[in-house]
Amino acid sequence: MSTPEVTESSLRAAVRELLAEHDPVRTPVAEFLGARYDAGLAWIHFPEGLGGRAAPRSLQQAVNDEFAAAGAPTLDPGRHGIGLGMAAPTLLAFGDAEIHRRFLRPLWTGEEVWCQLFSEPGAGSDLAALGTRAVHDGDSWVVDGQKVWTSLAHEAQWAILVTRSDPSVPKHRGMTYFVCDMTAPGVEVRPLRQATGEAEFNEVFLTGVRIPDSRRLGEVGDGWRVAQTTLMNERVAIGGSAVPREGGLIGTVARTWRERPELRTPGLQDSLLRLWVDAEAARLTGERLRQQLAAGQPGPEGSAAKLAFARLNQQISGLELELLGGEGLVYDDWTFRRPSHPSMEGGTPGYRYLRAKGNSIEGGTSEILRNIIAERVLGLPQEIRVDKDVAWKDLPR
Amino acid sequence: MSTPEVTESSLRAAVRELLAEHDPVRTPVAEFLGARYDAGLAWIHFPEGLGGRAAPRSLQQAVNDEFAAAGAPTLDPGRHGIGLGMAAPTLLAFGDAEIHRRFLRPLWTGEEVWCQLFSEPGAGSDLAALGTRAVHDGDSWVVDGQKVWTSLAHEAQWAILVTRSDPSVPKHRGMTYFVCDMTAPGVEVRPLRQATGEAEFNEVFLTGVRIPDSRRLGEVGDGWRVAQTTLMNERVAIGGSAVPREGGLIGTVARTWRERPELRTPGLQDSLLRLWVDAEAARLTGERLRQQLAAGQPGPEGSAAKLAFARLNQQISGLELELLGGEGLVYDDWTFRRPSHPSMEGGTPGYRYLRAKGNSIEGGTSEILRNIIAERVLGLPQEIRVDKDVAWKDLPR
Amino acid sequence: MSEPTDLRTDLQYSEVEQELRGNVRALLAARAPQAATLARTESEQPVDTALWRALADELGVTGLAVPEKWGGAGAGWRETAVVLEELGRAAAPVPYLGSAVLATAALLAAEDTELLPLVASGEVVAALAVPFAAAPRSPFPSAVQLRSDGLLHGTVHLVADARTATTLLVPALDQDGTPGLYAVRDFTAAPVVSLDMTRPLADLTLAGAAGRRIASGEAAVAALDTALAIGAALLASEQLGVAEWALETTTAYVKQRHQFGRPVGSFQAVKHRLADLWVSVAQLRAVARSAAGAAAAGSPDLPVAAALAQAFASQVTVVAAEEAVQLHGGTGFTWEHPAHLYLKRAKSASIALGTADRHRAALAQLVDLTL
Amino acid sequence: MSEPTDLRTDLQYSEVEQELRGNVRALLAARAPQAATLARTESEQPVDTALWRALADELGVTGLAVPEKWGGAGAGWRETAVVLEELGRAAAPVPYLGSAVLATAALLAAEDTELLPLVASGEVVAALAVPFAAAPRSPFPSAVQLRSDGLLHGTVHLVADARTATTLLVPALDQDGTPGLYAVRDFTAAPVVSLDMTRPLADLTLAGAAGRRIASGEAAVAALDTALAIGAALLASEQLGVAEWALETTTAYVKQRHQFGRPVGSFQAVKHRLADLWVSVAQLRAVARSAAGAAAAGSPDLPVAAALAQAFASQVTVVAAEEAVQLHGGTGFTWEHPAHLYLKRAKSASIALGTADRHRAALAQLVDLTL
Repeated sequence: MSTPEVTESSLRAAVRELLAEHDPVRTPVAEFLGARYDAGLAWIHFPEGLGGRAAPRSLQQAVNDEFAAAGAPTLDPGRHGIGLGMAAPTLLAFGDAEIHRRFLRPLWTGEEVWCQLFSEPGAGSDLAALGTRAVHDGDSWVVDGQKVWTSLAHEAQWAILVTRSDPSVPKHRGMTYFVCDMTAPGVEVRPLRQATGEAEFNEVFLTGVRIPDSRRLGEVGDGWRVAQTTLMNERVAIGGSAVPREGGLIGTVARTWRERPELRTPGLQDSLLRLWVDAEAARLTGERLRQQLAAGQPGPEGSAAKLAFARLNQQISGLELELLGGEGLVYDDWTFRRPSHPSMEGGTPGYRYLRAKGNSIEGGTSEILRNIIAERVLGLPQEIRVDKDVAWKDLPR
Repeated sequence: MSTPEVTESSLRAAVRELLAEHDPVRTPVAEFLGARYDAGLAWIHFPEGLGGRAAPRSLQQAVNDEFAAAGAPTLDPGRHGIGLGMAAPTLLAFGDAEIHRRFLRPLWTGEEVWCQLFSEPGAGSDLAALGTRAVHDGDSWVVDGQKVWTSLAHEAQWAILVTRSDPSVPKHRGMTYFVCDMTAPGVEVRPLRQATGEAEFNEVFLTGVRIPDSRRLGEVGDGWRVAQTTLMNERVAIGGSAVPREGGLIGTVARTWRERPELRTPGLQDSLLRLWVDAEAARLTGERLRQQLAAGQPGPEGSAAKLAFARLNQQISGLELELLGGEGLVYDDWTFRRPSHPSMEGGTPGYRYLRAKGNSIEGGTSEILRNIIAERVLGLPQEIRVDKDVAWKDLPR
Repeated sequence: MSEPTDLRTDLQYSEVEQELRGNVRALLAARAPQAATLARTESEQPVDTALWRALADELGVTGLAVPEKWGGAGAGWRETAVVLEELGRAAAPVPYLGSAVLATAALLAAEDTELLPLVASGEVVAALAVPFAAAPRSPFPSAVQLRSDGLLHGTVHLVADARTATTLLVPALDQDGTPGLYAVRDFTAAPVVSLDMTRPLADLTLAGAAGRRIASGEAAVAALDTALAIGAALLASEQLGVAEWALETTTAYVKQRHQFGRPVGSFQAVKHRLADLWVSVAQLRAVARSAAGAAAAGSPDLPVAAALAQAFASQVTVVAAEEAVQLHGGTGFTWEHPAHLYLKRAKSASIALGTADRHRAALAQLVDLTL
Repeated sequence: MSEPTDLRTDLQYSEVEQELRGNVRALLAARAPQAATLARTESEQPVDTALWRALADELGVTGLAVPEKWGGAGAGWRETAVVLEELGRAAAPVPYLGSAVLATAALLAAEDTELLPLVASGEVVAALAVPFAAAPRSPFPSAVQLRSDGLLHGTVHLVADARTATTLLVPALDQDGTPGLYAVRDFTAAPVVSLDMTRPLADLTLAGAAGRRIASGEAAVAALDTALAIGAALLASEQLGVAEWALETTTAYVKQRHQFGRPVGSFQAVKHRLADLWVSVAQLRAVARSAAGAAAAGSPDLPVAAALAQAFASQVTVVAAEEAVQLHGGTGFTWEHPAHLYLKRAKSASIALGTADRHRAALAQLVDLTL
């Protein structure tokens, strides 16, 4: 798969060469990242000319470490995670040369922001039920429908979009996948307010949006397979970075415990210790997963990590309010707002409690993750499917 | 439904009259109970001549209270519960006059013990999958098969038995229900040893057992409906008696806590208090159910009570071993034995821990009880059935 | 170990109670639909005073626990608990718990015949000036003092239902440290941004306020403690209503919501979770009825019943509301869907009048399971 | 707060470890099938001494943790942990934990070159004479005393793996109260009916026994504590094996067992429970690897890693064994099915070397979450 001459040391040398030519601190970010792309040191497993050098993926960490040690800039994952983690691998796998040329570089440099138009009000866990219609018209498509839970839709220039192109065949077979211009006429983005009072997400209404056929990814009707590539990359992305002990929410509550002796009771201590143990177990499991991935053995533990993370966040933030007692009865601000960087640790305890409720819904509900583990890892029988052989238009809703 | 002249006071008067004629303490038990039967004061809602007087069931408690106050004898529910609780209502509902005459009185007086031949190795939760064959032969039936988890089989004279009489129709339609003579040739009872080391239950092998057609209950092929009557009465029977606070296993552990201060830790205290709360909640719920039943409003809470009871017993007995620490590492005796009166409270902590594991399996698994609550109480859709329209003989096993 | 006074406490609902429930439910459905309640939380008037007047004038339920001779309906705490169930089920933004339960219980204990008729009629909304997190059997508060000027000075934080109250019942210490309970009309209530948007809290300031003493010494201590115990006992009924809403709404939703061509409620994992929740809610019903019964009977078992009720209700109701959010999927996490109102109510109520942890610790003392 | 020494502790299995696992698993499958183990529990020889000899002589795994210079295999505690995983998975009735872990760790700490080669070779089965429930960081035991006759006197209850031991390592106090650790060959071991039938306990009596002192004073205290900490850390690997058996056997069973015309494992509630269990077992694997790594490295983080391992493993493994019984239905409750052997092993192991509660209390001290 890889050219034999690519080794960790040759890569490190290439990085140092680039760093010598482009001061990582003084060069403007987009320019520096552009140079990194052009040197094939962006995604090293990508082809030459597209930010990579067809090198083994397992060597990426060494490249990243080398750049990090030099203080080189990286993109904010909150703003560019969808582009880097989900759009880029899909564009590479299913786009033609023109797509590659047009989109990968500005995505990598951060000049263009991406969002993901997948979920719909009627298609959440069951993404394949989606109903946003795409109708072929000349050498373009006309798209009508509604998407929901779209992060970054109000900041993005581009979207990856899955549509229903043929309602008369079973649902997995009639989908088509596009790159959608978020500035095109007919794209309307509305904030979606959530239980915390703020709106991290959006609803996106698509009304007669025209997309050239040249922006299609994969074959007509093959959108489900393309979307699976996107989602597989999402799951791999989770749980990838080393976390120190007490690195997550448990650290926040542990600090409160240490600083506020007046709040302590024997019963709450037992609850805190149980969660400390669970959090440390989850941390070590994430670390084991990280080591596995680094050793090139991606396992199914990604779903498990997300499941555990959601449950822990919910339990810990719930305990935090109980520990705080009366102080847990207050909130900071219900006013509608659009945070650009929602952060659990940065919020108030009440915010954390509410926001954590979304952790077991967003990016795959805990129920769906349990199905995945049961079926793909344990090999238990699939749910009885009543929707496999029914035309999408005839499905009960 | 009831003759207007039956009132609580007329019933109490009738009891007192009987007591005046039959000394409740000195009369032999079977004789006293026979007199109670003959006076129509056994099951007061049964017809006259069959131990009752067609009175409202809600007045039974007053009759029982009156007898209890006089110190009148009752049968041991461990030995006669199946007869009184399950066989009797089924015999009444589906037996003819000859069946009624032959069986109800000696069942009530305790002269004859009954057992229940329902579960099979391949038909546990899915009772309707049972395969014990009954073949019509002249004016009798020939039965072959194996039953399992049969309490009292080694002490019983009679059994209620469900068989497969027609394997060529879907499973719920080809069953037939009998009264089976446990002393008949071809009935072999073997003890079934369980995790505790003892054998409370039996396997029963039926080999060419002949049963007269006159001992059939209900129509040929209608055994499922008859069995439902039996099982409904089983569920009503559970949770029927008032329990004082700390009446169950929680009382045992609470006493250990009080008597053994050296075992106490803050963490174990929290666990104990949580279980104390849950146990008291379950107790009050049982009491509310008891009041509802007394007021003639049987609800679906019986399944809930059994679910809660099983979970509590398991959690409490588990905590007990942890509380005891090193002492929890020992057992009393693994020797094979056949207890006639297994009792959770009477055993050792290790016995309780192991025996409680059976609570969520015997008499309907907790999984089946959750299905019942979900479907019959909450009205959620039934599981997708793949076995409804398939002949029993063609079902996958 | 303490024993319940009467093993046969009636845990059912009487016909009168069921009729009362029907009336309250109908009124709330007509006057306090959830969309209006949600909109109200961001208005100038988060508390629905018109609804309060309707509960008082049309249904006469603000004085259920007050004897007729003192201007009430002469019913009792069991009937009051039924009203709370319905208010919880509607997440209704009215000061019922504060005025008709906490303040009324204090006034009844103090036998204050001056205020009782006004509070019973709903004409006066009263609030007990203690932090909403205060548990029964706590030390008598020292946040407010009666100074040498004969006036009350102090601040009480995070008081429930005080925003629309015109009269406070203030526990305060005089200069000798003697506890007293004072009726006060001169105070300021500063709104607090509250987690429970349908029961906004307030910080109260008494800057030299005249107070009428309605109880003193041991009587004041007892009145406050009884009020908190009855409040804790009856809050469980409000929590029951919240849990019932969560269970019923979620059950209805999963029957109708389809994914994978099937109702979500046909998936067994969902069914079993809702079955478990139904079991818990059925248990909470028995526990709440028992607690209301103990309050109604003035039972010596009230401290146990109240602690049990809060230890149990706080767990079950939070789980119910959390399951509602989860099983509604993304929908349940939106601002537009009412689930979050109930989640916030459930979590706040789990802290109100003492956390579950606090009540378990109380039980340890009461039933002799100490360390 | 203490920090793990090395954030990058290797939590994987090496190729050598996987090969070792394969060899042990094959031996156990051939020599210790579950039916034989079950039958053995009611025989005169509940411990399988032939299997022990095979582990020692054929695989050479009884001295994995002992350096080659002292007669061992010169591997370490990580490799020992892999053997424990397999022994747990087989519920094998051999004194490996007692001799190759607890006693060996004490001998290594005391650098007793006399006994180490004999124990490493498996020729001598040694046992650490402390109650099996003893946790690390406990006070030094006073059950045995060195009297003026220069001999050891005392009784130690419920000692694991002592039934077939020929040498004990006995913590004892001398007449000044100075702690010592003694090697003792003259003792009686009275069998105890044990909950875990595959690891029978014994009560030990030393009625004036000669002992060779292998450590004294602080060194004895440290040797005992290190042995218990390493024992607790490594027991988690045995527990992992038990949990893996439970998960895998149950998963296989529900695929094959049909009810309602479907595999039981096609019901979503069953699927989700097994998925949750799989998550827990995967976490336990990371925790157990971390603890074995800390033991192997002699890390200052060992006390935390060991307490974490026991606090976590004791919960997960018991749940795994309990789920195995439940999801096997009636079958799993029978004597003939091996599930009960694992249930008993899991519950006993959850108490062994300190309960989860005890280890959480230790963590509170170690990571500064005290009351």
